[in-house]
Amino acid sequence: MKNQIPGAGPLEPKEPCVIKINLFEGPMDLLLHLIKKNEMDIYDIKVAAITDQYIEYLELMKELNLEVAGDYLVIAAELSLIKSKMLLPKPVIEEEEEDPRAELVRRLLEYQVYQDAASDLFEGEVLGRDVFKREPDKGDLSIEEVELVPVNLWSLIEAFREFYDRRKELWAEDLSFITEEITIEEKLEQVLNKIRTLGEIGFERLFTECESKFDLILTFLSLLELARMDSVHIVQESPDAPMIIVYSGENHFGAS
Amino acid sequence: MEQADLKKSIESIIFISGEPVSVDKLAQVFPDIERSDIRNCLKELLTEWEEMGRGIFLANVSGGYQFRTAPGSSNHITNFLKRVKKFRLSRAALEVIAIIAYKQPVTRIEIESIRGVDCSGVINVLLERQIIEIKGRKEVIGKPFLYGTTGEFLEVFGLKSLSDLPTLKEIDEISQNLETGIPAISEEPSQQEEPLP
Amino acid sequence: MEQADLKKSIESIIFISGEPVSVDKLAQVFPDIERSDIRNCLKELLTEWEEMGRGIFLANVSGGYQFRTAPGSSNHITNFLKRVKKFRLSRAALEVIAIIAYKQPVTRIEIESIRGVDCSGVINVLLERQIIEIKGRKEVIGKPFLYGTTGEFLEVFGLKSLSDLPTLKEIDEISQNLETGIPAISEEPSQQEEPLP
Repeated sequence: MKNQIPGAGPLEPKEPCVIKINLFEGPMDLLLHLIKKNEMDIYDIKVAAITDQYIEYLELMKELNLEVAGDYLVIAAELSLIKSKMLLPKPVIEEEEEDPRAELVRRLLEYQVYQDAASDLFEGEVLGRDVFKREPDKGDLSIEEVELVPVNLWSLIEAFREFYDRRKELWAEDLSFITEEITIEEKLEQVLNKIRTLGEIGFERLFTECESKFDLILTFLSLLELARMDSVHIVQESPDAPMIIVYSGENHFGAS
Repeated sequence: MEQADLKKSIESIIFISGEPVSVDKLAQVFPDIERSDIRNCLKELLTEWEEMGRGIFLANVSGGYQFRTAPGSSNHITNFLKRVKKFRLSRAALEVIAIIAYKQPVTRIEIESIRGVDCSGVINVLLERQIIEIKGRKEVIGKPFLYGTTGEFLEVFGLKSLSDLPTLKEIDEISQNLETGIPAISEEPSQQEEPLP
Repeated sequence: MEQADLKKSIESIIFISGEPVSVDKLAQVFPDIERSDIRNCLKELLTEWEEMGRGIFLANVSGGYQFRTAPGSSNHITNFLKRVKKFRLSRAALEVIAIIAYKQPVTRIEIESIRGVDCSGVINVLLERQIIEIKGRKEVIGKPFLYGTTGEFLEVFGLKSLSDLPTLKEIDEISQNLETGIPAISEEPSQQEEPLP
């Protein structure tokens, strides 16, 4: 049974690397698979047997150097707990005590409902697979804009992202890997401290000091956030002059 | 305008658009024509195109009308477009789509608690492909984003509107089953299991 | 393949293409079919579409075949296309909106120095559409206008208030996810792509 993982295929034994693989769509999927394979009634799961098989499967995944996501371990722990509850002698006091399996069964059934819905969705005529639409004629629609995008919040974020990417190339070659983990909050403090110490700093200079793309993004995000919080002001002396970031004298950041 | 001319113009517009064209949009293009007349035209067009059985048909999807290729030719079309079934959605993506479609607006955490796994990667891909979108924020701690499906979702899966989704098996019914279906744990659980040989 | 099926498939392909499709191209898509048969199909299709007299017809142009809108509807089509244009925002506009949303109140010069290009055109369009408005003047030389977002902005982007805007941390998370490129859509397990020893 151990060798029957569908799709796992032959693995080179000398490969030490950890491979992430989607044999199952997660622990719920694996559980449903085991229940079906054992031809169990979902309302009456033999928890002991299923738990053993589930853990056996995880062991196998580890043996094969497959990455076992933490999500699988959470369910393993739940299963073990249910298994032990099932073994406890039932107290006679309460008549209608819930089956320890009930919660898990409910979740499995709910998951199954959506799995079924997903395959139903995919059975119909799917655009781009079964039927195709015609792209609007570029000649007809190119009235003024080069690129048209529908309006939603996502597009706004997306616009921001591309904007970073463009600036990034101007300011920093992607020379270095991330050598240190730094959070946006830490970066924000760093940027604020730098501006506070100097009193003011040129917009471009702030970014030319960035060492990596990651750093650049964080710095930019920090700057936007500081501007939004009024901790800094971005000013110019004249339309042609470079932008200057000026410390506003207020530290709203410290409050949170 | 003659009914026949109106129908022809509507066809032309739907053809040009590519995207589904709603009755509202058509009403703006033909301000002198009653909405009910436009609706009638569209109804007739749907039937006519179906009966003609050509390589193109008129579909009523995502709150609008759109010309699409007839289902039978998909192999030749992918061949023509020189791509191998470009449309690929993983099972994970489909599951997330299904959950969002039925439970919207829904947070990432809610989706993950159903699927039992992290879904942030899948959600980002679906956002990028504009099959789902951010609908707002939930008024709970952390104010997480609420996700919902887009018009693109309806278009891809050929649905007129969300009410066109097949009805889901009721979860309540399931709980009902559970209470009656699961026998309380008896002192001798072996009875419910396979008889001993 | 049946003649009728071939005709349907050819129609689908010409419809999808947009550009005129040549006999050569069709011959590539249908390698098992004689060119003469393809030519016959096309000839019949030309006649059939002409006789049907719909809002779309098949045209033989510049060495290929292309679906086009029937001549009579051109006024309505331009009318329709104008409206499409009205409901879209360009990427440039979105960038300006984004900058204004996060940095407001902000002057034109500030926006331009971030984007590195002249934005006066975009700003005027956004003012006209009432997505942004003039909030006051900045107390610097020249006293430039300060711009901010309007209620219309919130409406267009489906936000309850400005505090609903994604925080920078959230944007950052999304950016990171997008940059690493999520393999969620792929169905094959990664090992299959590894070369055999």
